[in-house]
Amino acid sequence: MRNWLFGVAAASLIFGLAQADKAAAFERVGDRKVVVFGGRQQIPVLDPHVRYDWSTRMMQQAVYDALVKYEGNPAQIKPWLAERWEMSEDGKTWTFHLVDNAKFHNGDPVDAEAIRYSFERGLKLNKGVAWMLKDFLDPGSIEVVDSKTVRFNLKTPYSAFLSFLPWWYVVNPKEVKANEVEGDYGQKWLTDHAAGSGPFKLKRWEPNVLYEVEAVGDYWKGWPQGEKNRPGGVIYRIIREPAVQKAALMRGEADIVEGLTPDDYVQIAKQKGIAIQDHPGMTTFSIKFNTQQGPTADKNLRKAIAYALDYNGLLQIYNGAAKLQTSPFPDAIRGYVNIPGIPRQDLAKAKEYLAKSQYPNGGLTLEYYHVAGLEEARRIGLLLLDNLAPLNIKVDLRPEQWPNMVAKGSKVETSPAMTSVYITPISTDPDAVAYQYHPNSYGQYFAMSFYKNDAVTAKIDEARRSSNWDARAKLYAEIQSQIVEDQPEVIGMMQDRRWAMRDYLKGFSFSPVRFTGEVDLYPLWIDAK
Amino acid sequence: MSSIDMPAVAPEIPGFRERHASTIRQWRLYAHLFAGSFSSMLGLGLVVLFLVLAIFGPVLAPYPEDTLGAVKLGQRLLGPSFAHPFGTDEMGADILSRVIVGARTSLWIGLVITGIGAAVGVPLGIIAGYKDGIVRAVIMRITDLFLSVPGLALALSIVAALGPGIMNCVIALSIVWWPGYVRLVQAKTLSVKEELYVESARALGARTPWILWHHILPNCMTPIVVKASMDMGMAILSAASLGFIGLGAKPPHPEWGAMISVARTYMPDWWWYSAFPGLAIFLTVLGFNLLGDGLRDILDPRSRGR
Amino acid sequence: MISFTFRKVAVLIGTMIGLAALTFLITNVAPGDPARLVAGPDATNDMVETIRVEYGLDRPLIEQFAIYMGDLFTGNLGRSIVSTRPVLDELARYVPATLELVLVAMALGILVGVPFGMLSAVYRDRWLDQITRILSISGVALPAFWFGILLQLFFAVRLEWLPVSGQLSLTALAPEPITHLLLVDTLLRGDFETFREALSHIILPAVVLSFPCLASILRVNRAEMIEVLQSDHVVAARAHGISSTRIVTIYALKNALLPTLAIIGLRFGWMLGSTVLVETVFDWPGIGLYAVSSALASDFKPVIGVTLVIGFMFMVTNTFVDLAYAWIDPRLRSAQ
Amino acid sequence: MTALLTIQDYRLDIPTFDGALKVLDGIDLALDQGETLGIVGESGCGKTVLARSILGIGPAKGKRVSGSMTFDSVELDHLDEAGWRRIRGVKISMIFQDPMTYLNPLFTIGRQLSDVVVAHKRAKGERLPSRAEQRKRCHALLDQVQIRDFERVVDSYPHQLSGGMRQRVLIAMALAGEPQLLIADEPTTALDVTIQAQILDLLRDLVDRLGLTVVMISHDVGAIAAIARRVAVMYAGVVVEQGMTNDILTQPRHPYTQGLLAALPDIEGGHQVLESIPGTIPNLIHPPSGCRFHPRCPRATEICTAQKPVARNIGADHVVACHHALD
Repeated sequence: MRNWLFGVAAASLIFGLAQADKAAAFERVGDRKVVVFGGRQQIPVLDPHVRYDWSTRMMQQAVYDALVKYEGNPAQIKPWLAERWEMSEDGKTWTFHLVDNAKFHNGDPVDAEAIRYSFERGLKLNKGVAWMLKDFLDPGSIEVVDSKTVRFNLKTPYSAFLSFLPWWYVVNPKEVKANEVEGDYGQKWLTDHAAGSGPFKLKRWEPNVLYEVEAVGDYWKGWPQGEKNRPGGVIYRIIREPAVQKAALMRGEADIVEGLTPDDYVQIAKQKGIAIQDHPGMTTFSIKFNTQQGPTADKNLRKAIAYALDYNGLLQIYNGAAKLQTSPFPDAIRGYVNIPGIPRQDLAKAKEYLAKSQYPNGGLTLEYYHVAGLEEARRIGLLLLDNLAPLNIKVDLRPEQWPNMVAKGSKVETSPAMTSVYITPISTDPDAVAYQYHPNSYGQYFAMSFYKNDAVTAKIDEARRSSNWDARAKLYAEIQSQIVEDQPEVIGMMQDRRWAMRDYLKGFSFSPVRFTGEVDLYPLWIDAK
Repeated sequence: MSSIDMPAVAPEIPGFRERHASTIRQWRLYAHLFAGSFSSMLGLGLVVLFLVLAIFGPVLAPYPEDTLGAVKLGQRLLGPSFAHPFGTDEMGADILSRVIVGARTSLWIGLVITGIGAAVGVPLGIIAGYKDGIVRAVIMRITDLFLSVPGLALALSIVAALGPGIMNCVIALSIVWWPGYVRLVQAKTLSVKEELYVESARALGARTPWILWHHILPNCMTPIVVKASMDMGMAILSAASLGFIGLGAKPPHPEWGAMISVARTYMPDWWWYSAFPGLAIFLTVLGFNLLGDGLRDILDPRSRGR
Repeated sequence: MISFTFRKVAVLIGTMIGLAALTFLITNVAPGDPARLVAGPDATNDMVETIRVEYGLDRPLIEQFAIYMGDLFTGNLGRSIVSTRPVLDELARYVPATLELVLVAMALGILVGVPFGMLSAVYRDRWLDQITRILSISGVALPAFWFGILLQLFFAVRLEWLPVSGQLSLTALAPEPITHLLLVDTLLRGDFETFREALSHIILPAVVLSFPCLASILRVNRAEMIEVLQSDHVVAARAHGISSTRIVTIYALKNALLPTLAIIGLRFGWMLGSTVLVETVFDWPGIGLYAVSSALASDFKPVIGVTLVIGFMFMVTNTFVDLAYAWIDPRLRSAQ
Repeated sequence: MTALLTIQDYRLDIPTFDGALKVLDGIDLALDQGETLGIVGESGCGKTVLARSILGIGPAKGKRVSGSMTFDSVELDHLDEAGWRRIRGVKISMIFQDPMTYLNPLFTIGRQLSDVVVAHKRAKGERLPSRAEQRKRCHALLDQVQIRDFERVVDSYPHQLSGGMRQRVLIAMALAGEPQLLIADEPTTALDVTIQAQILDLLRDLVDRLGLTVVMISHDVGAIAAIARRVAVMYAGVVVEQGMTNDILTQPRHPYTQGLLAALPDIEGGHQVLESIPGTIPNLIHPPSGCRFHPRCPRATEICTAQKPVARNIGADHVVACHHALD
């Protein structure tokens, strides 16, 4: 009887074991290799006029084209659907001439009407990218001159106009209209379908799992890596755990991953067959003070905190893969100037400023909000907590969900004393950064300081209307030094953009204007048998 | 007070041992049965160890400042060594110290959740068991509503709405914890209510609160004690689970679940970071479960083997 | 029987309504603003307002509640603000994956838990029993998320026996759905390669999910076996010369299965709750993962939807357990 | 001629937390082929433990301290699982007290009965019967215990039958293996009075017809008298008196037997039986010294507390263990 019973037990154990799964080197479709990107963030909505974030825009860039495209480091605007363009004398009229051979995936030509419709759609939906242009461009003010020429008539001159156009993707109006439901401009359909002209077209769309795009063999602009080398497609696979991302990369189940911890990059770089992409980025980290309410309305207190922070600690938290800011503007922004005397850790100075403040002996507790789950922000909070102890200032670390944090920061009454934010300027034009300090931005997450300096406001307004670069550059230099003086935030550092990838992945092209994590999938290819 | 007549002391009161002979025998029997079970003793040992850590934690921790958020970036992510038996974390803090001090947080979590659960659930259960009609119907309907969906799923939505943080975790888990006690106590009350001595007490005109306090509650104590012991562990585990999802304790407060939530990104190269807090959760929950299991074995005569 | 069914359905509907109301209120106590999240980091206030209006979030809470409850009766669970899709469609996509995972885990729990519970009872207080006892209590005490990562690192990363996560490897295509359960569909379509794929992917998450359930089943089955083995009819069967093996595996087991069934029903619901952890660790595209990612984005319509689905599945399971009870126990059958 | 069943100086302890229960204290019994022996005594006197020990299904924690049981020259105490399988049901069989709890509630009567039939065939090393044969055999067995509506009973579950029917089924099961020795443990106690008589009639009829060797256990002297030719009286784990039923009923020699018989009219209520004897059954962890009955015995003297009385022959086949046996 015992033997029999043990038999049952053994059988039930063996039941659980299946055959070993062999690790695949890389995925293939037919004889073409497929690039696998392992990312942590999902892509819920693909519609280019509704939503964007790094993962979404990476896919949008893959399946859609825009009039122009950012490429290279430093980022430059390259002609794309538009082969050339002109700006009128007064800076209010822009005319774009389209290439002849561009066509949508279904074969329709990309014509001026498609451009007009796409911009009108983006503005009318008033979602996603709309904010970039809606103050300057009315939906009805885009003219189709002829089938290959389109003209934009701005309300006021806007020097940064061109710098936003790479993010305005062009959809095929015929397809979108065919799939319109109750006048929704095809929003429902475009959520998980595409009507683009880009180098890839959608193949599989499994929300929360993976998104696969297939290379367009006869892409109108050709393939930079050559027809022979171009991949069969790209799979964007969602892998939420960094440990699993690493494992997938090591096993070759993913060819490139993003979002590992700083320590992971150091560790994984030592592995054979792994290459690290490490580039100075444009994303700034700062700790925004509420400059209008609470203790941090006191400029001397803000200065004291800024001088107490261990800036080298910031770099250490990133294992050195970061660069301290020397201005509120990131280095890659046009018109950036180095501001001398920007605060660095100096306890004597910190105490000096504290003594001048309304809290000469400290004895207060300040909240520090960060996005729940953002590791580095949490660690910087710990660092701050440690650094402010000598000033007898306590720090209350508050992890919070992003939407809730933004909601808090949208009103001056509820905006926390200190909030850590990462900001990636959407373009390389200085206005994209400077406008954060304009009262019109109040309510936005990057304006949680509720910074108010009328002189600065006036200069920002003046600079964005001027089309004379030299005049603008001078204004921006003044703006930068005034912001450092007013200390509406702890001006922190710019973290490097990093990806870990297999060394057989070629064609990686970095451009600082893209978001952290975002990669231009178009030139990638796999160089292996 | 002084006006109360003290009963005259009888000249020959039998000794304590004689008077309480049956009680003493009962307890000796419990002790004997308990000590005879390896797993129960293991549970007791683990729980005692946990309590010692919770009470004396800050004294025992080798680097107490590390539990308050000291930053020592020079010694980040060191492996286990003599100076740091459990290694150090990403801020250079000693993991052993944080695990030790984390015991107090966990004890607090377990006590509060179990305590609130019992404090709300037991009275409701007794009332639902003792009263008929609409009162019972209402209480049990609401209880069933809460029990119709797994607690963790419900707690998740509550914390998600309230926002992350240990306090919110505790609130959420307390909200989903009490119905279990209502069910347990209501069933027990229903059966005790029918017992002869309760019937006779009622016939003799005892008031309801008196009956509830003197007859019903003591009879419900055994299952409550067993459940509470198990729940201590499960509450700690649930809070750690929420911590893992990213809804747990806020830094620099050492809490095991939150530590793992951070540490999981450091797997597998810095295994010690997640291994030791994980082990601490595991052993604590194991301890309370073994203890509860052992208690049930000896307190519930039905399952007693001898 | 008809009144019995009717009562069940009435309770089900009542509970669903209660659950919907409960979760709706719970998730709306805090001032989370999902509209801001989906509007994007740079959106201006009026753009956020556009989205609020589109999703009715600008209306008073009581009105939102009335609308939601009204829609519920037409089977409309609202729209996810993150994905813009109807929650019902999304659930239809994610439920089968969860169901499959839970069913496999449950099968594992029963197939291991019942025999070991039996063995433990037969060899009571011997070493096998002591080890089983500690192991089974460990099963309940193990933090599922931690255990899952450990297994992942060991079996997938170190030994490379099993895939790390997901439901299928990247280029494997799921067959045309019949039942929407991957393992069943691949078999029905005769696609054994994909079946093997799917099986190797489901093992680790199923093991992690089944562990606490296995432990409970084992413990209950052991306790019941011990009681049944001491019962009169087992004594009688032994006296009549029926072999111990037959007594244990047929006579006593059937009796012990009744309480075990109850715990299986209970644990089924519990497992559905644990999917929020296990699916997160293993990137399993089911409702648990859906609930977590929605909750973290303050997107509450999906969270309510998942709660309703879990509650629904839980109640259906309990109905099945009731039926199984009657099937096993003739006394209940004739009582109806 | 050697006896079919011999029990010699059998002592059994059951260890508990408070100490060992000395349940059986030196039992000596012998039973010849074809004999019918009744064992009578109060509940808790150890008669059921004794009967079950014969079949190796005594208390799980019970420990034999000394003595032996031999059946048909087989040492019962040294049997393993396989050895028991050749005894249980086919050589020694048992009828139980409460037919409700002794039948498995989840299986049909037919299933349980044919399982027993199959088990016996296997134990005897014979060819296993086919389904039809099993059914035929079940039919015959139920017929033997005077169950006429075979078709209904065979597909019924225990709860669907009356107490008397269930007991008949249990008897049929016990007889299925054509055992040499039948142990009947309180076969009528749990039944209605009218049914009791029917079952006793059936049993007596079967004993006569099949020439069974029987050990019948009961606290009901009347039931014993109806079946058993010889009787043994047990008190607190000791056989105090044994002999021919007639002799003992008419001429009890042990004070305890006398008390037992004095209570005879009170046949229905098990517990009131011994009200005529003052005191209660002793604590078996610390049993009274000497004669275990002495604290309740009207004739007790000093010797009774000091010395355990030895069983002695006081007539033809009449043994008593008492220092002051009645005349």
